[in-house]
Amino acid sequence: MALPLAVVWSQVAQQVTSGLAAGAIYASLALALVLIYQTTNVVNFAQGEMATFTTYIAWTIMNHGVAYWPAFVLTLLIAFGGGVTVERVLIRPVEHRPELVIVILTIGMLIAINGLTGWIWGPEVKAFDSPFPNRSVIVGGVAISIQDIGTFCVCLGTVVVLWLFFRFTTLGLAMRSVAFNPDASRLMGVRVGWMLALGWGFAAALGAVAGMMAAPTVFLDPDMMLVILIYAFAAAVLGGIDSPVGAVVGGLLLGVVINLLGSYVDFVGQELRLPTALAVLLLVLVIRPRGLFGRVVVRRV
Amino acid sequence: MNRALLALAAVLAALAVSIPGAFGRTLETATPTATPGVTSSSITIGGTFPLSGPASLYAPIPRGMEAYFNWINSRKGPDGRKGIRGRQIVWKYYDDGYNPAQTVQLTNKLILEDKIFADVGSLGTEHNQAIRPLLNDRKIPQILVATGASYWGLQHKQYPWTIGWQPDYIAEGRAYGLWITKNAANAKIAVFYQNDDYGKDYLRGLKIGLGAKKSLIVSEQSYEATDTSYASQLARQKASGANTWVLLSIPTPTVRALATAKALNWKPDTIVINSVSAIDSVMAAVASRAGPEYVNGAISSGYLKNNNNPKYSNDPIVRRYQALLAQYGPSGADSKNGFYFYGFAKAYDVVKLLYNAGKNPTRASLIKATQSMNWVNPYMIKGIKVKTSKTDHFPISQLKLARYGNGTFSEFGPLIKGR
Amino acid sequence: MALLAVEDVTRRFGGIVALTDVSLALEKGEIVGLIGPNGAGKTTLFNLITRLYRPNSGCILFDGKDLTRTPAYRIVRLGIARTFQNVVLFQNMTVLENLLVGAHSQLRPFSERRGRKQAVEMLEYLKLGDLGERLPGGLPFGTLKRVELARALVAKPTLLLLDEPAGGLNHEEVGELAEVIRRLRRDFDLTILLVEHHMQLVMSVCDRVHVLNFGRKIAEGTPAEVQANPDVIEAYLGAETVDAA
Amino acid sequence: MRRWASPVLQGLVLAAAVVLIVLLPRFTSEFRLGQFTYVGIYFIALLGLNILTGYNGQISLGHAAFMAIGGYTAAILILGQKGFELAGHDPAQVIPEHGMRALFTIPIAGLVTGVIGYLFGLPALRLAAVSLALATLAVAVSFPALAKRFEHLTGGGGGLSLPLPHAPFGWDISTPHWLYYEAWVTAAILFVVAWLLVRGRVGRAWRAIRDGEIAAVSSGVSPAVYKTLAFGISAAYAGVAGALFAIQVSYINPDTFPVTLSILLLASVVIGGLSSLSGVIVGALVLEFLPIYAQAPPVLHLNFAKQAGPVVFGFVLMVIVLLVPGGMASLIRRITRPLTAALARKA
Repeated sequence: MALPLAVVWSQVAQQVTSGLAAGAIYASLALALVLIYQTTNVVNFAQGEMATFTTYIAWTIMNHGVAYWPAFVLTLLIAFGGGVTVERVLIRPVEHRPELVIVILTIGMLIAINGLTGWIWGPEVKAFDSPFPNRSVIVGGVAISIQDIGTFCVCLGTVVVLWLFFRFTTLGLAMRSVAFNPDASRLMGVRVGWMLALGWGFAAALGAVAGMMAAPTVFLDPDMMLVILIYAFAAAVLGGIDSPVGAVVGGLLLGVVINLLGSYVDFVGQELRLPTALAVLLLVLVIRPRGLFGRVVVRRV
Repeated sequence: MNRALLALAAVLAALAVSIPGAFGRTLETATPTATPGVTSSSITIGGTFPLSGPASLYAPIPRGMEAYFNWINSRKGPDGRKGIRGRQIVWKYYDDGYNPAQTVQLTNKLILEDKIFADVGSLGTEHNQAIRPLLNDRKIPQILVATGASYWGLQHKQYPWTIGWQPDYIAEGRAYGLWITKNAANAKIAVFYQNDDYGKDYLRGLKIGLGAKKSLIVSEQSYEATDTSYASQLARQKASGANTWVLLSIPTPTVRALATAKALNWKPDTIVINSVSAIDSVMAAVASRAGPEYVNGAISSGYLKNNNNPKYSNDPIVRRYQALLAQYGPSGADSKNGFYFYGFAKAYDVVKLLYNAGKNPTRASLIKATQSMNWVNPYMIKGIKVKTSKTDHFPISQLKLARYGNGTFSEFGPLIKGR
Repeated sequence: MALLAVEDVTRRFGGIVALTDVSLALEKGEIVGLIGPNGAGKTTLFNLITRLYRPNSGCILFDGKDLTRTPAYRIVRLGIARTFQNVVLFQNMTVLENLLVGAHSQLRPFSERRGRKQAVEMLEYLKLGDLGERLPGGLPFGTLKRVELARALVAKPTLLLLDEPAGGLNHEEVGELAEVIRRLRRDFDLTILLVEHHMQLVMSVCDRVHVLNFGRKIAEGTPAEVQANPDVIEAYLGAETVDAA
Repeated sequence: MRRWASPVLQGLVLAAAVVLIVLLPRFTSEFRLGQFTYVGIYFIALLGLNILTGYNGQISLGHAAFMAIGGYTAAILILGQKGFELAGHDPAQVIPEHGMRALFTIPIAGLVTGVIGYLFGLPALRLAAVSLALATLAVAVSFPALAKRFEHLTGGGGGLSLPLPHAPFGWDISTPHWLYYEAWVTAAILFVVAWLLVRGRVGRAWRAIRDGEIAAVSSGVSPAVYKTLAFGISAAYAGVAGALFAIQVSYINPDTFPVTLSILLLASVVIGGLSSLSGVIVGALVLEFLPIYAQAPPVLHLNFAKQAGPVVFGFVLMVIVLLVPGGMASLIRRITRPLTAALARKA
């Protein structure tokens, strides 16, 4: 705190920048959570593990000599198929059961997929390729890594694509209508079941994007998404669990706040920054239960 | 109803797995002798390891030991008999998922159900600490534990049935401190450490080594298991103007930290990496993201031969290790993985100790053997001696510094005495 | 003094005004009807009285006590019990247990036996005697409505709010219902406020009727007076045409 | 479809269970006895979690943290000031002296954890189901960092070693037997307490809130009072379980109550059967035995995949959720119903 002002400001900027980079990853996975929640009202605890699993698939594909972008697209397709399958096989049968039951089911998936990943690919940490170079550009004394810029752009790009999709395509409109009122949609001829499956498919693909964006910096490890999922969950709830924009804002905010807390609040320091951030988050929720961008749900009696 | 039947089948299958064990009584096997775990034809030892979960990286260690014991059991020893003086080694190891509570429970299983003669090489500082009182209470040897905490050797008086193996973290940290004072006298040091006893032991050792030059440390930053990004800490270390960076972290965080520092455009002149993470495959992961030039020249230390180093590719011991692992190890075992090699190195000393425990080994005779270790373990760097005495309870206390380059760590400089 | 006095109550949801300056009063022992087309705000008024909603302005006095600051769960303790338009029973609890929840405010620790006895008596009273151990799922709708009524009654209210008790009942059952409502007043010394679409029922049991339309009170009086009121006829005819469209 | 055939049968089954639990130590090895002690401990934790989740419909992904609070409370009391002084800053030091008798720390641990749980339940009131899951998860995730921060009390990451347990008051009973009975007597008491709570006015209020909060409110049930009460009681159960756990393991550090334990606890409640007190025993058995035997199946002697444990656990969990909606308790009931019905006819 006693540092000269100039130094402090460039450092603050550095902390904010790297916070945004980490936040972009939370945001990507949070988006996936929100997507599933929006269409099916399920919080998918296995989202992170599904992402890890698909990232390992991407790694395997690339290991067989496929270039990055073809492997990327192929992985998205596989993830999409996987998501659709999961919905049709596992989620469909419990669709009408209480929320808790579905939560437990996804927890079962979390445990099983996590174990499976370690079993298939082993626990050794692996490097994961990235289309972005691991260099940085210096802007006003702040080092910004190109990987981070790339991640950030991919994250924002995803949001824009999603927004366009839901706004302007028939399929997107159908999915929104299902989320809003499944019964009415069914009457209007929308195939509700398939829309839900598509929701899972898209979410799985989004998760794969998050995994592939995270892996170059956190490296490939069977547990790489366990903690990120908690951040993503927090981001989604903070932003409003039904708001894609909220998820992104929540993720970025979380990344930045955690960095600033760790660096500039002495009592918190690096060791208490996560608990403190979560406590602040809960406080926000207590004051504003629907999150920052969530819809007001009028309690119907 | 069909679904119920299916479910019933699934559940019965699960119970079939657990119930017979739950209600079965342990039968006495073979002819009992005075010492549990030792029969005329076998000697049972066991340990706990993280085979799944966050630390499953270490899973090859018990498997490497298993391969070595398998070989011992099938070859004819110096006395012309297989195994240890004609006794087959029975090696039991369980997955504690790196949870000390599980370690305690599984160790009870080893003691009460598997009737082990000794607990050998169990992994993890807290995990060994959790089982130390109960093993000592029952006077069961807890030997060659796989952790570098210093108190295995220091607290011999209170816990005479426990002994460590590898050089302790304080000794290793001290070696780095000494090296820095000699080779980079005007260093500005940033330390990045794991916020627990492991990291703090290292840090303490480093400061002991630095001695009066402790003030060279300009930045100390820690990380938690729940951190997904270290950019915040590392940006501050960069801003501190440090040119020497000491990483006291386990493998995955080490890899992340190095890549993140590169991304932040921070290139310290000297990078020191603790031996736990100084693994060629780990460094290769860093090199592929941060570029080999970033990590070339990194300093670490070791006491085992680096089986990956081309220098050792014709070493008869390394060659034999590869052959034995292929023959006796788990299928598909990658001999490049240094943890198998670690397992072999440890198993070598275990066999020595079991042999030295005498014709009719007892737990007391085994512990006595651990107090007079004095031999050269061929898996270790030349010159290092495994040596203990009634007053020295640190089997391995020498190490050598190593430098990273050309994709591998190569030892250099003289042998350093850790204590 | 009126037992219940609603005074100038307004309630908005976002931009929509559900009730505007509504006032009404109930004297002890009265059966009062509350009618109006769909969306007139009848159920909203119930929810305001039972404090599931809080009014934006105005006040609600019960026995001289202002309810607007009373938490919702205390309402029943003050003596107001209700039923719901769509029948809200606890699906995973037996009929008897549903009643025992209804008697929650009456039960003290260790009064379980007495509570059960009263609940069983109430079931007998409403001819539900053999259903105590059944779960609500699968019971006919008319029966469920009576279970819900029983649950409200075991709370020993002085004011009972019935939300469309005749909804979903057949002709014969409705006839029976009128008798039940009158009997309830007599046997339990009740005051009853009744939301209903079934005009015949309203006209036959109510002492007085209030009419709501688009959140405003447009008429009040005896059943005969209200029936003759041109505004009411207009409102209902308008509603009919909307319904028909 | 909800009950055992009759109270008489219910009583008989309960009596049989008690006899089995009392006599078990005669028929089982020392190690098994230890395992059944853990079953008793998990039984208590799961009872508490089932009160919260099964009966009151509130999700908790943080019960391991409540267990940890109970465990640390017991550990700190057992060590006492003198124990800490002897341990100094080196948690691995021998601790020959200690403060309070282990047995007495158990109710205190329950009380402390219960109060903390109750306080946590207050803000939790305002949280919807999803947010509550996050909030409880946040507690579990944050606990290790907090334990490390207050190192002078908790021993930090190195944890606290407790004196090896033994029977108090000079009672002539072997340690494993003592621990077993200590856990199960506590479990029995808490089972009866849970049973009394659940079947009476309080339990009905909990279930009413779970099934329909608005109707419950209109019946005079205060969600605030009963939800926080459920949190408090549930946490107290977890605290007692945590204390017993710490005594049994005689070691505690943040890793002994990991986040995964929270998740496994919730999973076990579902496996046993939500809002079924008898199902809890199945959940406790699964929680104790499945992870250990999944890695070394004693029947099959398959040693090929020691890391398969979590995979097996995950799949069993999914299968049960998918195929047995009411958990194992409902399955058992379904199987035994014809039998009990036949018995009832004869009687």
